[in-house]
Amino acid sequence: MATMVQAIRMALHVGESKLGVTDIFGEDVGPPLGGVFTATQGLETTWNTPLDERGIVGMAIGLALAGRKPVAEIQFCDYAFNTVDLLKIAGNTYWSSGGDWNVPLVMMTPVGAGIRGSIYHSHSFDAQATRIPGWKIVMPSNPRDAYGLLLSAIKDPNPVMFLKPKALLRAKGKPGEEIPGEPGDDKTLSKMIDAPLGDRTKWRPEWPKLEELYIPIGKARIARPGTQVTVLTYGRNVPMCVAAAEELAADNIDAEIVDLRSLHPYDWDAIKQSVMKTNRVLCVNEDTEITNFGEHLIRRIVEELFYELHAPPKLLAGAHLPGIGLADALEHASVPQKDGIKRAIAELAKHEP
Amino acid sequence: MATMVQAIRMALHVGESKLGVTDIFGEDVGPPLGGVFTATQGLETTWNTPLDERGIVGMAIGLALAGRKPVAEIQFCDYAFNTVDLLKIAGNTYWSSGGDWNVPLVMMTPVGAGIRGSIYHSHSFDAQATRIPGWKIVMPSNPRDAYGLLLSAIKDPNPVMFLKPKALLRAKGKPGEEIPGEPGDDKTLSKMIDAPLGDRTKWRPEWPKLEELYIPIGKARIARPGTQVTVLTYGRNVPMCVAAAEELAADNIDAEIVDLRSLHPYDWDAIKQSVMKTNRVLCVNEDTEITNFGEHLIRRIVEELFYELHAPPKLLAGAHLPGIGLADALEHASVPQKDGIKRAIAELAKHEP
Amino acid sequence: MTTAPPDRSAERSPTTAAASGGLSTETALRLHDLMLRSRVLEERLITMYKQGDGYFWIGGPGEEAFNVPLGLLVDKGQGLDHDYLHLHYRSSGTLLAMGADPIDSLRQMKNTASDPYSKGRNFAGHYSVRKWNVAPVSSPIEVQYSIAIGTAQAQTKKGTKGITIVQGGDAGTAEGDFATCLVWSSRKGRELPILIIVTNNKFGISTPYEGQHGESRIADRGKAFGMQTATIDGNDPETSFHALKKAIDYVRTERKPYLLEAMVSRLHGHSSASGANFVKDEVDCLTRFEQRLEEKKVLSRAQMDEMRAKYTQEFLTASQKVREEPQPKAETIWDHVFADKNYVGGEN
Amino acid sequence: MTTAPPDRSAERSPTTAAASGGLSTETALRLHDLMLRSRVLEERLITMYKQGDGYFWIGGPGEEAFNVPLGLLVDKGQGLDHDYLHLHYRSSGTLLAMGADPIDSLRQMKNTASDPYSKGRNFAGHYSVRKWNVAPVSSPIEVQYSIAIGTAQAQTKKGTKGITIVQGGDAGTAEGDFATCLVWSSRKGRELPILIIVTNNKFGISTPYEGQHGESRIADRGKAFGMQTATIDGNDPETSFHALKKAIDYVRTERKPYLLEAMVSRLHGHSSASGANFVKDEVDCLTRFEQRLEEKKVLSRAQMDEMRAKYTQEFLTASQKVREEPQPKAETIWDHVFADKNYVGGEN
Ligand SMILES: Cc1ncc(C[n+]2csc(CCOP(=O)(O)OP(=O)(O)O)c2C)c(N)n1
Ligand SMILES: Cc1ncc(C[n+]2csc(CCOP(=O)(O)OP(=O)(O)O)c2C)c(N)n1
Ligand SMILES: [Mg+2]
Ligand SMILES: [Mg+2]
Repeated sequence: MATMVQAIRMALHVGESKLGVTDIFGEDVGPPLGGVFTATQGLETTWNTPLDERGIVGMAIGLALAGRKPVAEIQFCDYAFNTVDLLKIAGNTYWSSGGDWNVPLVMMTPVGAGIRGSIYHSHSFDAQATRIPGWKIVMPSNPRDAYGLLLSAIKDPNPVMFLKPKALLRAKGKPGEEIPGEPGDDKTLSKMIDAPLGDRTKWRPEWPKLEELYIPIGKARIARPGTQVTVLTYGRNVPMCVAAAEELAADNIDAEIVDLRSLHPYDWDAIKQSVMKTNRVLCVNEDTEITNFGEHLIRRIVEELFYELHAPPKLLAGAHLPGIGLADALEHASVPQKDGIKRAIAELAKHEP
Repeated sequence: MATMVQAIRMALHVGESKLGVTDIFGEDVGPPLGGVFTATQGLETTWNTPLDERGIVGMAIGLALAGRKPVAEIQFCDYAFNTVDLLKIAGNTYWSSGGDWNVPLVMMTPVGAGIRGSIYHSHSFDAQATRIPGWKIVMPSNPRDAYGLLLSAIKDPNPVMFLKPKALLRAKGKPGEEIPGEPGDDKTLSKMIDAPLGDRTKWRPEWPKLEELYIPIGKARIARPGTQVTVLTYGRNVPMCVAAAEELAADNIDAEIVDLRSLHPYDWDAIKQSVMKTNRVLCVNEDTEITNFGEHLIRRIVEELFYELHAPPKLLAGAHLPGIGLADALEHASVPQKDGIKRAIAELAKHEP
Repeated sequence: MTTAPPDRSAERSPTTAAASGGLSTETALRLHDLMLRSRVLEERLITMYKQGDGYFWIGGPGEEAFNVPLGLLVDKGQGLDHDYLHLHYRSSGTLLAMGADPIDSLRQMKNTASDPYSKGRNFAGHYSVRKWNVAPVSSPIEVQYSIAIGTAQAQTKKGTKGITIVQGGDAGTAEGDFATCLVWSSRKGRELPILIIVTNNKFGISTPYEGQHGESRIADRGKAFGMQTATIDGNDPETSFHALKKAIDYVRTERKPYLLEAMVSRLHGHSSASGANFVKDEVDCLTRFEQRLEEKKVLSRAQMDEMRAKYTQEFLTASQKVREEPQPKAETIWDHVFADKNYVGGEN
Repeated sequence: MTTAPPDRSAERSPTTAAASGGLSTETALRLHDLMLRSRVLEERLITMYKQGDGYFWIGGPGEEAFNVPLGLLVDKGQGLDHDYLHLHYRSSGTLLAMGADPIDSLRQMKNTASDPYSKGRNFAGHYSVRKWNVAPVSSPIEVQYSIAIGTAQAQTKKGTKGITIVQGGDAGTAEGDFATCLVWSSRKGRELPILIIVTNNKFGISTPYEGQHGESRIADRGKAFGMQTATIDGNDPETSFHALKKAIDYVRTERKPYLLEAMVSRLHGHSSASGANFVKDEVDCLTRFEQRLEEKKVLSRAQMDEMRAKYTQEFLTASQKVREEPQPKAETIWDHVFADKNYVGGEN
């Protein structure tokens, strides 16, 4: 089964061979490296940019205006914060011009903690991203969703941000999460599409016969059905929440894990349906906890579903700190971990109204 | 009585003459203009920067590291979004260096709508600012608070963001909101400290004998006491909410308006006390409503005070749109207005649990 | 009011004798007509502002001698085969020269629903014309320089004859985006077909050029990058015409960047925020050009006065019309948040 | 392990005869000692990474011939009267030359609570030494160039002899912050006393210099701003020493910017992310310098081997010690969010 990074690479291949992707670019995105996480190895339209994130975003906007279909990468989302004004422009151009110019670009960037990335390779971007109107924002939690969401992002006529959960990039899909067309065997796939170590000048990938798969933007996925507590999450926290829920099942606590997949627009129907069923909500994400996207979800839930709630809704998010420290204990204490998630779910489940 | 912009100017005068402020700078901050809103006229340490917000923030950080006390202006907060990474550095340097280097700077910037500023002179910055740990953030709603908060900001050894509510800059204080030392008569004050039209090369201000006044960072103010609904707000929305509450008083609806003044750290004690009394909460601000600071407040309130609430807490904020349009109807429909605030308070007050 | 797009054949092959320096009489007349029209248009916009028919004015009086030739020389059209324009908020001369209907500027000033550039959302002078490759003017200074490299890159890849033109002010070159444009457009072996224009009026709002620049000439910044550069008197339409022609031809043919700095005037101050009153101590390119035309007997003072009166009346009438046009409705704020089709990609 | 700060008198007044080109024997020996020490330190850090005693390595092997002289020539101290340093993550040579204790680098590598630079929070090579005006190294590329103008401005205003020194890589000059530094430091009549260094190793991670630059020399970008500039062989300690001395003297005396580009090597690739293995096809400044010292009979191969063995052992022992030191506790994440005193302002 493909890893998430292979899934992304395959989606980009489909993008450039079938869906009109013309430029895949960013720092170290082209040969010889093919991206710091190998997401862009072996593709046809990749190129290396100058070390200038503002140029990368500007270039993407310009290419999009010119009717091309760019996929731009910011090497780590930690380095996208000098481009927020340009991201806002990408998001407001269609609106500001009264519907004259749409801006069909995809920006992808690795996000989140979990790899001991220290202060500048551990940032989340979901809260910042959801503050930029005019963008669609997606974040997969498994290879198949990564593939299907990226294809949808490429097809969309609007700017779409594709947030790559760094800690899951090397994780494989579970049975049932196959990418249509990928060879069954991991080693076969790796041989076909992973660049060899050493000299790569003569290497060419051999792409499997992939089928198109579109995960619609705006549709959540029930990662684990349950009846007692709704957990709203995405990205790296999804497998963590599922694992927490599985462990709690032994204690007869039955949590439903909703993988939002799209942060904007998000799937309000799915959220509402789950909350109406469980009457208890936990939001889990890694971004810092003041002015956090999970707080938006909670606000909307209390505004619209207040009387459905049998317990105070809860947020488990990153500590409100200037950074994530390198040492194990520091990183652990800064972003949600499985144990904390278990505790929070259990508390909610046991809460007596 | 001084206007808010005069109050800011007087605070900066006290800052540079008594509190060690060494550099007040930004685009058009120095002579001849003294700021696009006249906030920096007649001061001693002002200077004009190149048109480069990144340079302005970088300069401020560097001056601060060198032990000086800079007050940097970003001409409109709309133009601060290309500096978010640098603002993050200002906020994380003390923490990242393990307590080695603090960064004592003040950044001030006009925020908000209300002057038909169209897409790029109507932005709010409160949500963005509260997402940058390591900063203190204040926002006055009247001249006296502006004066006292700015003096506290200058004294603070940390980066402090002073958000100037654009639409209130020319508004005068109400009785009881005097700045200690200001002359009683508006015309006298204007003659003393407002630069004349035309040639200013020979003009020097005559500063009143001002006393120091420190509004502590982190302390809210009850702008209007009330018993039935708590309204948590700041900046431009404070007078609007007070006016709404006054009008509602005729209908026997008694709202308490809490002017937060400090957004970080914010006055949780005051919030809690008010909510425990009224059991109903409305948050009002102008920033876009997804991942909004008011959502943080609501999240914390539901987490900690769920069973105190007799009605679903509500947020009244800016529409989640890429911009604020120029035409009256567009601006009006994009950010909270008095009528909408009245309606929201009334609904909360009348809500039957 | 509909205005036929200007006849452009004359400028391309100047056959008639030079009437004003190196310009053919036809070109000189065409330039004058458009310069005058844009001046009168800006005056009308300022009047509208002063009379409360708009909240803010910013525009290009003082840049006509440069901006009008630019509009005439552009290869106008839609898509990669034509030129892309990334302009700033002083570009009405360029737009009129390209054939924009002046009433649309009044509509944007009055923020009517009929404003074709932004539907009553944006300030005056914030043009957007997709059918002519005029990218939306956006208020933040200098970002157009980071965006323009993208349309130029698209043109390189497709191998068209189209080029990209980006324009902004002097003070704005302090932003990193200006450097981004220089860096990305000059990469060896990957040069972009882009004309980088700086309209230097020696001011950024209230801040004079002096004291803010280490460069004697902004254009010099291109030299380290191996770029062709020039600094010209942008107050002279003839100089501007020829310099622009040379620069555009170079970029179109060589597919390489060119940095052109034009010294211009700011005749009504920065914007309505600084009063928008006429500033006497700057060169007025229109007055100077009219004097020359009079001296060379191309036009008489009376003829020019008559033209001015005609345009003044035309725009007054137009502004009265615009005043009656409906304002956008509140609920339209929700229009155009997301596109349902890829318009720039050719869908319709 | 405590290391006495290096004796610096020798470098200031080179009295003895030139042992290696234009350097006194004492200086040559001092440089060699420090270059070797920093090389062995980096090797130890890489070994630590490879053995799992750290999560990430980045550092300066290949830059010693430039960075060591820089550390020796700096006016070290606290406050405006001394030099401010805004370095990047390859600066261990500079820090060791200034007298930093190498064990502290191991502590940061191992992210121990005792790490004096960041308390176990930041990656290796991210120095911060307020008592020596070494501003915190921050991972984002190039931001130090926008920040450095502030310390330089403070020095101008106070009229001290202190200067500001900022350093970063070649690829990073594409960021707008590099241009910000050039613009702000060269304003006519407002020049800043700043030495702007670019350490050009011809790579940004995997991306070669070629194809990313229109400038033949990065230093040329200073010329339009009227700056003194130079591009030097940073692999040669003698050249580096003299070029740095000249540049620092100029900035200190003239109170004006100077842009210095040093060509250096990247001997272990970009970082541990690219394997951190020794790269054979780059010039090794240490090998080259040692050959010269041997030829000139300043040091014998045996002596140098012995020194290397000694330092290797010293740092191995140090790393064993560091391995025993406690990791930061979880609750320390809340330390140092806000300062209670203005330390940089002199409070204590
Ligand atoms: C990024 C940004 N910062 C600040 C402003 C506010 N502002 C508007 S125009 C202007 C001066 C621009 O000067 P220049 O670039 O020389 O252009 P000019 O207006 O003189 O044509 C400033 C500071 C802005 N619009 N955008
Ligand atoms: C703003 C920013 N963008 C991207 C990165 C990721 N990154 C780390 S080092 C590096 C290459 C730097 O190259 P250069 O400036 O030449 O310095 P060198 O490492 O070669 O000394 C990149 C892209 C970063 N740290 N900061
Ligand atoms: Mg200008
Ligand atoms: Mg490099």
